[in-house]
Amino acid sequence: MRRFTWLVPTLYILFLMLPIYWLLNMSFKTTNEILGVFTLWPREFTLDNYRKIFTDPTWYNGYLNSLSYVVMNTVISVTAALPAAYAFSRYRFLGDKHLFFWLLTNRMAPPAVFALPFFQLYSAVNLFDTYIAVALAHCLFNIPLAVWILEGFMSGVPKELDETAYVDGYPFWRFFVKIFIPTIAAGIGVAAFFCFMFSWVELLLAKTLTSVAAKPIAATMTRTASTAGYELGLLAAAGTLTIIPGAFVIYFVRNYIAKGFALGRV
Amino acid sequence: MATKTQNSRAWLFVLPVVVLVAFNALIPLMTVVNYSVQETFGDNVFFWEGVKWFEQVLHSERFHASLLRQLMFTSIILMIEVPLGVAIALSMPKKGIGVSVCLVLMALPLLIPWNVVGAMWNIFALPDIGLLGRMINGLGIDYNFTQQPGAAWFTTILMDVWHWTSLVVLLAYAGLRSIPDAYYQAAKIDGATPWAVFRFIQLPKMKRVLTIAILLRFMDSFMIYTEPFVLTGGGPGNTTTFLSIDLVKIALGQFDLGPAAAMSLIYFLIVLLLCWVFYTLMMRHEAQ
Amino acid sequence: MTLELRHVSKRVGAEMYIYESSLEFREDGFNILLGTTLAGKTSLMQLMAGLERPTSGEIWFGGKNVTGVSVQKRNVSMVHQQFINYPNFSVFENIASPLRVARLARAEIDRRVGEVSEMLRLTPMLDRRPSELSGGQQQRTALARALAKDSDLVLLDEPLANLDYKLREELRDELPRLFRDRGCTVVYATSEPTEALLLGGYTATMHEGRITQFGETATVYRQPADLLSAQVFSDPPINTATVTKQNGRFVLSEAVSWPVSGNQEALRDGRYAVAIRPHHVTPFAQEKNDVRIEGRVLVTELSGSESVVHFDLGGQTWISQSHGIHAFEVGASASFHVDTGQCMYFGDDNELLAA
Amino acid sequence: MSEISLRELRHSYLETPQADADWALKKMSVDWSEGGAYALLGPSGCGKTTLLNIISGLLTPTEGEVWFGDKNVTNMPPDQRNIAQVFQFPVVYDTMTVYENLCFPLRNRGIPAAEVDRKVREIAAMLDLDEMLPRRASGLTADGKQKISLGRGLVRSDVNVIMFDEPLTVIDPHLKWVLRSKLKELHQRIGTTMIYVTHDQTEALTFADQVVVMHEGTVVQIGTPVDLFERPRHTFVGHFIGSPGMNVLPCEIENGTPLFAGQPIPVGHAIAHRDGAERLEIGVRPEFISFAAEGIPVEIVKVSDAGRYSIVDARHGEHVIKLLVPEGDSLPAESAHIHFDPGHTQVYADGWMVN
Repeated sequence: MRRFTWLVPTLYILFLMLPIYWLLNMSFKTTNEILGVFTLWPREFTLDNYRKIFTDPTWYNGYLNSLSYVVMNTVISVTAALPAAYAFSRYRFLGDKHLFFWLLTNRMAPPAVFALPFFQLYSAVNLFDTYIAVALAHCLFNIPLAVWILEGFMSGVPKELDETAYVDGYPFWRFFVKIFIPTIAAGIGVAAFFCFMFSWVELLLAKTLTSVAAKPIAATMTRTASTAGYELGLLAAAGTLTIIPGAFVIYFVRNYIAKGFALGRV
Repeated sequence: MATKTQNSRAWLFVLPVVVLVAFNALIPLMTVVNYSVQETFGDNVFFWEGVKWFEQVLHSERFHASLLRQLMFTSIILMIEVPLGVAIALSMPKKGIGVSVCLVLMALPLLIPWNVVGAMWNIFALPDIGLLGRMINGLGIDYNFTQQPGAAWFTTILMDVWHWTSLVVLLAYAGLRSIPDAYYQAAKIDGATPWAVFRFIQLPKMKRVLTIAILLRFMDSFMIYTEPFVLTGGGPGNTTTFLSIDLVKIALGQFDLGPAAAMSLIYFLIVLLLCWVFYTLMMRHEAQ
Repeated sequence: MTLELRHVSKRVGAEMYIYESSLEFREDGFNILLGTTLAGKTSLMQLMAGLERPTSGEIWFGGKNVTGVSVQKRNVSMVHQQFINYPNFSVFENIASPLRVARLARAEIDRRVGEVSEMLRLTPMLDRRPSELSGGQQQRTALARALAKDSDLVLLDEPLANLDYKLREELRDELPRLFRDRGCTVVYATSEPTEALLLGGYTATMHEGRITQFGETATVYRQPADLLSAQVFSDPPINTATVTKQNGRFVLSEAVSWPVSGNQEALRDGRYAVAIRPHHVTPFAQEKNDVRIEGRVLVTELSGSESVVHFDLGGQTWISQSHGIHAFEVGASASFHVDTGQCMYFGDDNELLAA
Repeated sequence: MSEISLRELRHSYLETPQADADWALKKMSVDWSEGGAYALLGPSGCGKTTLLNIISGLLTPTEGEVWFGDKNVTNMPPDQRNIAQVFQFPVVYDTMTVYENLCFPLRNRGIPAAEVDRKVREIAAMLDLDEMLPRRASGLTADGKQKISLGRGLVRSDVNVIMFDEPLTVIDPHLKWVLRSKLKELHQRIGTTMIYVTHDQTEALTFADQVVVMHEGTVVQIGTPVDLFERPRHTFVGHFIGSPGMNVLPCEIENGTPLFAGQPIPVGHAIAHRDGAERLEIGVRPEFISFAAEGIPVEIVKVSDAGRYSIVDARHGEHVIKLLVPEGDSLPAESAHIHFDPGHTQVYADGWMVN
């Protein structure tokens, strides 16, 4: 029986790959072929869809916009989460437990509920349609996540390391930056990965908070789908391209991902 | 003093996080509360309405229907994804290159923007140009998710399983990896059956991560919006109109701000309450 | 510079970590804190280092009150039981780190690191990361960092506890030599009485957050102030029983009694606790002051050079430790000989009355 | 229960071992007799855990066979070998009560409920676990958990051998005594073959009737604690066992008598001159050296008071010789002469004892 255990993950991965293959397949087809005949692989292989995306500024700007706010959010989330996670893992202070729970509840707020108030809030502070607006908004659910993951990693570092450094004469911030952060580099990688991922896949808030200048790629796609009729090949190519950054990031942190989940408290 | 140090300055460390999250959480929440007790006819003119909207929403059959649909959807996907994820994690390779390959490929669906997931499945499942649609119809089953409620549910659930099972797999796998070899060796020596190993070693050790998995899947599926909206648009009819979709329809489509806000709050409170119950149960368990 | 604790105590929440204690440490030898795992050794060290503030009392160092001075400004070093090194630094950088923080000149840093790494035989691994070293080498690195800093106060918190037994022996031999003539106060925590004895110097016995005695190590060992100190400073555990003094004799049981001698004569008649170390209870006759007792054998442990026999004496477990091989059958009754000249007598408050 | 024999065993973790160093276990044949208490002693990395796992069946040896009585079990999985093993870190089934934990190995083997209950209660009584039986196993302290692991091994009456892999690592120092004695007592009561793996000589020597000393994948000596102590077959055994270890000093052989520092050292029997050997040494334990009116002239460099005895470091030329002086004996002035007990002085050629 042991001999066939590999079958389960293999079948599962096959199931995961099918829709992605279909997307990829379609992205290399012409619109005529997609709508005309049913084919398992492109008969009239074309790169036109991709060419269009890489030459049309409305398309490639969408990517750049998305990447910009995602990176911004990742940096903000991880930077803010680092000292907070340290406090949760090392100190006891008034209200620490409640604060932790409150932070987590923000992951539970349905974005659909808050879309409109968010629009009003960011319009009010004159940040509507800027990268920073989306980056800040995504902090709502990414910061709690980052705190949670980092706290897990930090709790794995013995408290005696901190003590040794203080005894050696390191002021807190110097210790934190020079010794502590490198020690939990893997945790930072994992936290950054998850922030990147959730910011990248989220659309509702990103779409609500932008109109032109900071419009994310995913929003560009929906608009295309509705206005330009069904340019399915183009849509498929754009969709395919959205998978790439994530795949790239996950490759770098693959060895730590399992660990990132196993640690951490609730 | 193995325990943590008492330190009131720790608040300074937490401050940036609190400010950032509070800015995003409290202000919009207050806005919603504000709307929920007022009536508007546009032009920023509001009238105090008290709990009228709450009563209206709580008695509305439409709300009941979408809440019921939501609960059904969430329970179904939990019942599928959790056991399936655990089963896959159990059969995954323990070491070697296979681990990396599995992890990277399995995490892929998690990294795709949610509307792309919806669009992708829409294309994939269409009866005329989609691979899945073609395959099912090829089996002699009449399948068209844009027309048949059953097919629409099936497709939505299949899409969610496709999208999120990997999260459970990753978590369960991480839990499994943290079990020291000595446990398996001891079980071997004690003559435990594979089922006993699962029941008494693997499952208890995975309990923590599985709770997290269930919690995350519960929250995310309860708040699901983008994917089913892009896939089915809530149709056919209202058959796949889940809470969030319904809410956005009311808030943006009909611009009924008051009822929408009241509904939002009720919705938020439901999620919060269920999570709180979950969290306290877990904390109590850990304290034991 | 001398380190002095003045009425220091530490409480966290409702829990008392250190009860009010006063102590003046010595510079002419190791100051050993001896006690079991939860005796409060680490807590006391954290107070001395300045990592924690005492709930009450003051800490004086070199004639100055340093109670509120932060750890960074105190010029102390500390070595923990776990091998603590900065994982992202090389061995060289690990040793040099306190000097870099103190902004010493590069040449001076090179000289000092070179010197201590030579002393601790770390010179060949200066370029490696701590994770590439064996446990013994990691702990040597931690010790080297403490030495290189040349601080006024060195705190060693069970530094050898996690090492293999032979390595422990080797380092224990080296340690007092390394810190000799450095003019610093060294405080060393351990849970092993033998280690305390071999390191010499001065010993403070600790029990559940209290310092029970402080003095020269050999003195504390041979003249415990009270029963607790004697128990803390005995491995294997010290044998205890209740005796009654009457008619010029100590009576343990109907069959066992021995005459009072020396300063014991001043004791009033009555009940006393008697304690005697296992190696003064032997399976063979003692040269002097021999008294025979009968016990039921529970376990015999033969270690090649000596025999350790656990036996039951009137409901209490006693231990006999002796040179040579003496095998006993489990459950059998056997006789042991007590050198009553080595007995210690304690009063109602468990304070030592006579020896 | 049956005798266990390892025949021509050899093991490597590599696919194609070539050099000598590729073998984690070098070729060995060892017999373990029924009902014996064995210790497997050696420093970390000497191959003792590998050997243990081969006996338990968690590992299949590259070469050679494992026999339990008259059955070749080399390729048999652990559950069919009827063995029990206690691991370094306690393994308990968290969700079960203490009682259920102890039942587990019996229930898995389909033993009738009444029999299970009787057996479990009997073992629980032996381990002082009776009161904890209804409690959840996850809430216990480390030593409580380790007792459960122990109990799971002991409940089965059919086991061929119980193996302990450094079982006291996580136990608090002052509790080690208790648990170690308990183990010894249990062995004396139930008489199952036990193999105890450790790097701590005290644990090994006090527990075992026969100690197997390993060094770099080889068994260097199997013997009683007395053998290891009085006649170490290899200088490694002499060094590793005993605290402090054996003094090993270079020597020459002349007319059948070893010479150290120009003085003949009587060893009780004649030694043939060895031309082939690269290294000739004499070994004598600190316990067997005494001060004498004449003998090897030495200078006393250090005296450490260990309570029951003092360790004296005496220097002759560039060699430091350690000797033990019992408590109360007087020490000579700075320069003195020492004498080696001829019955306990051995000659070693290239590390191995010369008969």
